[in-house]
Amino acid sequence: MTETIAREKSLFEAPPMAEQERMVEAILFASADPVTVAELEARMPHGSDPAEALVHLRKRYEGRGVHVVRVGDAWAMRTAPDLGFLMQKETVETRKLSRAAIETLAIIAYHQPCTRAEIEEIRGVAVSRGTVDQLLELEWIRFGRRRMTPGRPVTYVVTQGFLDHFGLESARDLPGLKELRAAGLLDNRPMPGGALPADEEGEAPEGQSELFED
Amino acid sequence: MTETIAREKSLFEAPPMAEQERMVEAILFASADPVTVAELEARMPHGSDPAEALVHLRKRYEGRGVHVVRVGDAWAMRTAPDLGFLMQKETVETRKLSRAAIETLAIIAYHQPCTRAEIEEIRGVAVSRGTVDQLLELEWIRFGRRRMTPGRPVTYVVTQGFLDHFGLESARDLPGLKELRAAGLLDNRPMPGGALPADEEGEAPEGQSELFED
Amino acid sequence: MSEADGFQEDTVSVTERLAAESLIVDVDGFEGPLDLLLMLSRTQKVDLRRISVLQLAEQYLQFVNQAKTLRIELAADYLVMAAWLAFLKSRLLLPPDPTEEGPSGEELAAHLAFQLERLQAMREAAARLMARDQKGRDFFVRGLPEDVTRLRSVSYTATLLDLMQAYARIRTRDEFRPYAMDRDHVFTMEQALDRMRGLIGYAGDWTDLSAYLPEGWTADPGRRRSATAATFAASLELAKQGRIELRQAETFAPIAIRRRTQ
Repeated sequence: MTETIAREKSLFEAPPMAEQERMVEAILFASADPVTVAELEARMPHGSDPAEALVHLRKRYEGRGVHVVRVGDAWAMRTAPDLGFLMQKETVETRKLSRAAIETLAIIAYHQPCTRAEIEEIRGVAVSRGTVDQLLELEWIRFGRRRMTPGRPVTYVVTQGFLDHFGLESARDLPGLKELRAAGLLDNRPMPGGALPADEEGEAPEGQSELFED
Repeated sequence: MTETIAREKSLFEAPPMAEQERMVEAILFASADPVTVAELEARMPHGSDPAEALVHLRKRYEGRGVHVVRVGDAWAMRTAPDLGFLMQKETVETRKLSRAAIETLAIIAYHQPCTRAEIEEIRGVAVSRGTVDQLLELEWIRFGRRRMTPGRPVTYVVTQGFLDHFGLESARDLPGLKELRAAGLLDNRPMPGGALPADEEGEAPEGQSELFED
Repeated sequence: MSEADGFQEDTVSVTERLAAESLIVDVDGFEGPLDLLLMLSRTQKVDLRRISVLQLAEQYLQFVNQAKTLRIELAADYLVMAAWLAFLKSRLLLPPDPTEEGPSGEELAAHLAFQLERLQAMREAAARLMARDQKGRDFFVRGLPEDVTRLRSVSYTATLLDLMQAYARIRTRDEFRPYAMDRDHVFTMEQALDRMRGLIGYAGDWTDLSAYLPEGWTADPGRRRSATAATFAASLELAKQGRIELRQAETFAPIAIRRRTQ
């Protein structure tokens, strides 16, 4: 008898606020969509006050890794915005530079400062904007001084980043045609071992010395 | 220069523990599946100690509407089981498992790694293909290492998904496991003389002690 | 939990019916002989460890006999079990024969009791497992999981070698000729054949093969090698056609040819 009464009473008496807070917490956590106060009320035991429970819950999560946020007239739990970086997984993919890009880069390295027209003249084909942009983005080339010729074309030079990447002290250390030939690089075969004879004579490809003036 | 040093230092100095706790909270919160400590470590800043942060976090959520639970070597956040009644909306209707499937699952869990012949010996009947398939499909069991006995039979073990579904920290926490083992009911006792009920294996499954050893 | 309940209800109803009808022949309700034995053992109302296997064997055999009188076909494994239990019964009843090999009746009975106890234990474990709080029923996962977004960044690589080869390629484009087109130093067998066909008419006597090498192909070793090989191959071809004869005094000696006279 007393048991029945107790049970009936509990049916109509709202659970303590701490318990209501737990309930709101669990519902917000498990719901796929934001939940309105009315919906919370419908799901919680009779007499519950989800609005008040939300105030407590919101306070409890202040400064935590998860926040209680209002979405329109509903409520949801979300990870703290400053921790968004944890939700990202970075994958780095290495790709070989395209032939056009590497050729353009080589020409700039050997002939800097070098205009686009000069690159095109040496390669014998037009240089696409994307190729130059890619090299700029990789920070392997940068803009040099404008050429003092009609049209004042921009020039490109290689960067410190380029030298670092290729393990060069300066672009002058690049082997000249003679060394390339001696190293067998002028054959259309892959180079065995990759060993290059050091450029003892310091012979620069033609025109390079004047071009490296600055 | 000093700026570079400061930046590098921050790259290699772990954030304060309170901050690490927030990070673990955010990651576990965002994921429906358990997250391993190794995965946490990979996603958090260099030098972080997610294992310690988990200890703090778990304590923080004690008695809340949402708990931090251990699932094998991974961690997850789950609503408190006593609040399940609020969640009719989220309840997923699971396919009713046959009695054969439930028994087979229990036998695998308590005897793992367990061969089909062992399951059949315990149940006294052939295991239908559908039963094992159903458990594999639910991702509650998976293939373990082959038994090094003639015929090299495949073995079955329970998965992290199984532990997650039944709220078990590890297979060691299976209800009544200790008592069953103490009573010798998990021993593989071959039929004396090797007569009758299928005992093709005739060898004790050494794997089990391995798995349950602490 | 619900499964376990259902299962419990099943067993209760079967037990009740067993009690009511003393024995029912409902093989479909059992999962094999071991299941049936476990069911029958319940009528003894004792701990499985203290069960009378002899009594159980008799119950089982009685069950099988009844099934026979009712012309119910029993699955083979039920009959195998019946045969084995009959054997076990005889072992348990007869005094042990010291000359006989193999396990004693007591050992076999103990094992059967163990099997029954183990099956019972696994059933209880299964019921306890299903009675646990379950995901999606009693506790729940995050309703709105935030997927980890994958940032894909591409890092381009090029080696110094790539760079230099690229430059060399550009600067030497004019010199470059694909190898396959480079036939400057190759004298083909067809060429040699053409040449020799025109000449053998005059080769009435033995003549050294080297005399047939084309002009301009003897100085450079590479050219000479190619011309020699082609001319030799051509001479073999002509010999095969029966137009010339070949002769060599000894190994590595000069080869001589002459026109074949019919």
